[in-house]
Amino acid sequence: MSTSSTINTGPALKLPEKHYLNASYGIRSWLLTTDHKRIALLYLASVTFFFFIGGFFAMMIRLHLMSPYGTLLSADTYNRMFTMHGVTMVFFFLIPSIPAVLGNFLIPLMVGAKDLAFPKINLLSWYIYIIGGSFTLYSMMTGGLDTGWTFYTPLSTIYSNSAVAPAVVGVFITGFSSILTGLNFLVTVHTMRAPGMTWFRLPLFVWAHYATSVVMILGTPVIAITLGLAAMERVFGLGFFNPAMGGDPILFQHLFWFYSHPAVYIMILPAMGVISELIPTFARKKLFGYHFVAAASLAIAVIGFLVWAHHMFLTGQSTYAALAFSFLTFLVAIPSAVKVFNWTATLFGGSISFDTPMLYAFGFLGLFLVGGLTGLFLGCLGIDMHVHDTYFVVAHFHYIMVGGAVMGYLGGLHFWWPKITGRKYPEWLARIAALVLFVGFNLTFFPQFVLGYLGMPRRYHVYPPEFQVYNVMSTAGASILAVGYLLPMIYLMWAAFYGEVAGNNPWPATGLEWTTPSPPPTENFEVTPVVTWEAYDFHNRPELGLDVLGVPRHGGMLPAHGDD
Amino acid sequence: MHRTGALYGQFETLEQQKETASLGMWIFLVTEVMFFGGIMLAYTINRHTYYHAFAMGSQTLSIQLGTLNTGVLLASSFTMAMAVWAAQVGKKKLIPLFLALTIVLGFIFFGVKYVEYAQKFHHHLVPGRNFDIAYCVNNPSQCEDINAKDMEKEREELTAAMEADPDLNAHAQLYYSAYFGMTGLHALHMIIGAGLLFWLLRGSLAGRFSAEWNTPVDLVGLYWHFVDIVWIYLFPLLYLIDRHK
Amino acid sequence: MQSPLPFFPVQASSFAGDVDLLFTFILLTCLLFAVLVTLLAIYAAFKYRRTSPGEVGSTVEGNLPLEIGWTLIPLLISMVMFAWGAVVYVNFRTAPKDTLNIYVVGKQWMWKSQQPNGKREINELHVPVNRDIKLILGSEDVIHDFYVPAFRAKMDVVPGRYNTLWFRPTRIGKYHFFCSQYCGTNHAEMGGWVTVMDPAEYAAWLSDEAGDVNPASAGEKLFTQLACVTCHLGNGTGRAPSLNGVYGGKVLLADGTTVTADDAYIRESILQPKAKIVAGYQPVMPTFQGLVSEEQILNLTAYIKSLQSQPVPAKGAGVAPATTGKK
Amino acid sequence: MSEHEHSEHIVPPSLYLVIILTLMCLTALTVAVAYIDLGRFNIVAALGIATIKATLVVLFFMHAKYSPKRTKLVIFAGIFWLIILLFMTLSDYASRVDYRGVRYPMSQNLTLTHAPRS
Repeated sequence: MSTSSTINTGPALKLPEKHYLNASYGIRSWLLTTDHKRIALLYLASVTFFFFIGGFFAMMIRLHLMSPYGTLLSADTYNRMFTMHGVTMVFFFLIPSIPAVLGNFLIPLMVGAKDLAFPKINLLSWYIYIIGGSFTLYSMMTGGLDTGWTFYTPLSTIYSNSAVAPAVVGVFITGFSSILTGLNFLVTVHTMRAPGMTWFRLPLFVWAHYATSVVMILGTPVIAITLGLAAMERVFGLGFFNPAMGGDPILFQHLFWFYSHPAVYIMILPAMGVISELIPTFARKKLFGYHFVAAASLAIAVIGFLVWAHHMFLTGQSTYAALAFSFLTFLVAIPSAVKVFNWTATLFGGSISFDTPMLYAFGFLGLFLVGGLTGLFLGCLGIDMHVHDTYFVVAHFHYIMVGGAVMGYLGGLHFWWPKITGRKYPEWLARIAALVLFVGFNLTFFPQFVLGYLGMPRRYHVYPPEFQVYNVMSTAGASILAVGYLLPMIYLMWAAFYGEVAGNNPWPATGLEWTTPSPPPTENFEVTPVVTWEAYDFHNRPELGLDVLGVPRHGGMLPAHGDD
Repeated sequence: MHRTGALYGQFETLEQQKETASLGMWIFLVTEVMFFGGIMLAYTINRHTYYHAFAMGSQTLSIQLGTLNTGVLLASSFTMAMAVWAAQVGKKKLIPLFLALTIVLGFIFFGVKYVEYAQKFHHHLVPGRNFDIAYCVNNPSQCEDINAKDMEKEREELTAAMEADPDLNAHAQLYYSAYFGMTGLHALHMIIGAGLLFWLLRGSLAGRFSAEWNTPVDLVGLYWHFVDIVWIYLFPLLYLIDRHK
Repeated sequence: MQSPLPFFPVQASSFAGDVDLLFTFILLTCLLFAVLVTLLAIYAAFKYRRTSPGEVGSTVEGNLPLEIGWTLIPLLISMVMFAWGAVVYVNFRTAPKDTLNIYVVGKQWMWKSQQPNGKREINELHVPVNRDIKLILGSEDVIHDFYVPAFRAKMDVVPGRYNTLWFRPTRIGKYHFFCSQYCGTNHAEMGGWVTVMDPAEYAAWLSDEAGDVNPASAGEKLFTQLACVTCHLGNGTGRAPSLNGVYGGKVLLADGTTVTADDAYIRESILQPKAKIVAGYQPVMPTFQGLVSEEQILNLTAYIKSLQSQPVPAKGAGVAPATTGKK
Repeated sequence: MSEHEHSEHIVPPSLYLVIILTLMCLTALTVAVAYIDLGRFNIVAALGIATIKATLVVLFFMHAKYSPKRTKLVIFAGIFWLIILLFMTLSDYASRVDYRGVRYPMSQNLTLTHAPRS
């Protein structure tokens, strides 16, 4: 038994001779690839591109809001900025980020398959994404879009004179990319698992993606038809959402949120999946309550579909419907809480290290806690009547989507970067970046809770001067945050080419993906793996080279019922 | 991934491959259900709100053509099922025959649909500036394809509907929005289906499908039946509102 | 009194106290959970930090009672939050009986309000203190939202329908109101001030500036212009029912049901006259959809309302005891 | 690994023939029923017959009757979610008893409780 943390990584580590990155060369080999790992990298490049476009818009918004009098941008420009920020970040970054990059790369590896069930469809989904993205970019360059990312009618269908149609068509098209990704994941998890990989041996990352895929499959078609109808209404004069023809704008909101609320779970569930991998790995302990965490993912996916009209409490919706939707909203909070408790409990009795991915996991825990708990305020009818459509909402969903989903995404990227590229990133720089992100994020968004409760509505390009203090704080935080995002991009890129060679299993971790070389060969495994262990079991895996015979740690909280 | 015979590289066995493909198709069909679900919801709410306009709109459709098309499409579903059967039992000569029959029936459907659409254009029943639910009643000379008896009936119904809903013209446009939206979307699916059938036909003439390997026939069959099911619902929803009057 | 870093806005309506109290309750409960989880995580992170590179954690896998506990306890607490929130919200959505009604119309990008006596304002709203106020909200174009942070109350203003927002101001002063549903270019500038006044001052303010047109008299003019008067004769002998005393009463319809003649009913009757036919009359009235603006409908409504005190003719049709009629 | 619970089931053509004839009869029936005034049950009858027809197509033409449980779960999920979409949205429309504009006659006969009276 070795006592070094680089147990599997002797001094003379080398990359494998043949792996998916050098299996073939040239643009064609990338653009026509059906290898899920390469497609994941295509997605990585494209979502990063959209992330920085969206980030640019965010920066403009924050700079503009330093002053209450709106001196930097005109009203129209500002409206375009926040709309395009929302559209890019939601549809072109957050929704594809973890599933299409990490999920695509890892799900076949984690279940022990050679590829996803439908590799060509996987490639097709990337092309669809790119085509949808092109439409949206085209709309941005030809007049932009000023309807808000929610496309509320009749503003979007009749009154807006910006380039709504191409943007809507772009989002419509991209929806199919999301559907195909979800379809591929579902089928893969069902039919492509390696021998011995039973449902309850699956890593929770896979469970989370399974739940996410369910949401993608069942929700996305609805937004597609809704945006399709809205586009037809704008172009051909159909009337479903047009009050002048007897249509109902509230119907649009119902249909829109039927997808767009569950879409939040498309963003956060995969991040939860990442965290469920990071915490056991860096605490070297099975995840506390595996079955409950897996069930919580499914519960979130199902109950998440029953709460959409809590975005519409103040539209004149029926009071009875509002009561029902508020009730269900509180129900959906419970599985998230269960997950947080289980992650925290996992720490007890663990052997915790503070490698960068674990710092992101801690960051996620803190930020998701704030984001989740503030969701209770918004789901509560008596408070929503005050804070709805104010900065309170803005702060809340940024805590979930940025504090939660993006922290999870970055944590996952760091964690699997050695697997993806075969090389390590500079550890200390990465830890500093994680810290900068955490501080910058809180400074940016926490003041917005206060702003919201004070009554500053969202989507304002000018505001009463009494709100300025908090806005300046927020802008200051945003500049720190920007540094926090640039840093990882730079050093991860650097590490991909020049980083120290990582070895097959540098952390070490227990998943199947770590049993194959880094980077993996095109067919993932040299022989079909046979799984004989539970997820996150460090004790029965002698090949990890851990000190299982040393003094065992105590459970810490309560006696265990599942000792093995 | 490389392909060995009919087996794609990512799979271990043909059985696994077949199950995977079939599951994928079913999941895809579920997304289609939700896709049509959105427009069904818009239809339901508007039908409930503007019942008179929707009933009036329904009267202007030809129930004969609608029923004919329903029969044609059901028959095509039958021939499709037979094509799948022929593939399953390996009757290689029967596969292209049944596929061709399915295509022919599909095209009869298109033909009838074309007649109906053309009539609606002609009768100013396409949503937009020129929409006029009373066009034929006011300009009988322009609508000679409607016989005098039907025209008289339509005039009575229109008068009654106008009484009930003075904003009938706007609301009837909502009916026609639903009509063209739903049947258009359905027709789009049919066109895609027909394309797939041609592709299958080529494959079957080349003798590519056998009792051992017929997944494409099976999957396109599922898709075609789904399109049929959509029509099974569209028919009563669009053609049969308030016919008893 | 305003601190440089304020946290709560001024409380100026009867809702404000309720909402703030509920907010404080949820805030404290959440803080308790957040602090607990954070402290536990920090404690565990230090207590169980890795001490040797090959070290592994314990073999604990879970604990059923614990799982049940931390599912049920949050569930119970959240149900308290739900119920409390529901009480506040139902109160907010249920206007009391005797309210002072003010019409507010939103359009890109201004607010027009009209007091009961017809006094109009733009981007201003004057209300008396300690009186139940109900705003009847309509939109001429897109969806807006009328929001007064100091009252802790907002409501969307949706084209094609009326929403209402009621509140009871409790504190004299001037407060911001905003449009809080994004409505296009100048969304941020679509706001103004609510002035809460002493009732006496309010009364004085109301009777001030006689230049404003009374909506009832504007409505009366329209009533003649649009030829409503040719059928809706005051003595009940016309082709359409007399409108004297109709407002606020019950109307018997041809299908045997009754309906209350309120603003929504009148609006519907103008735009879709055949939707509800008064018993004893023929559906002969044409629709005025597209012929009258939202504002004109409000004026007509005000005029019909002013007929409330007029004598009801014997031949009124409709319900026997009630004052009835249908235009 | 995948559950090898079914080997391909082949439906005999005679059964297909029975099904298609039933479908044709049901089509005739639904047209006939449309000409009878059943009041509010017209729509129930129309959708009921359509559902029977759709079920026959799914079970036999699409072989769902002989498919693995997994397929049935997928079908069930699709129907269930469609019901969520329709039912929960309609619940809002059906229960809007607040101050209304001209829409939603489904609650037309409900008296507004707070008619303004100054």
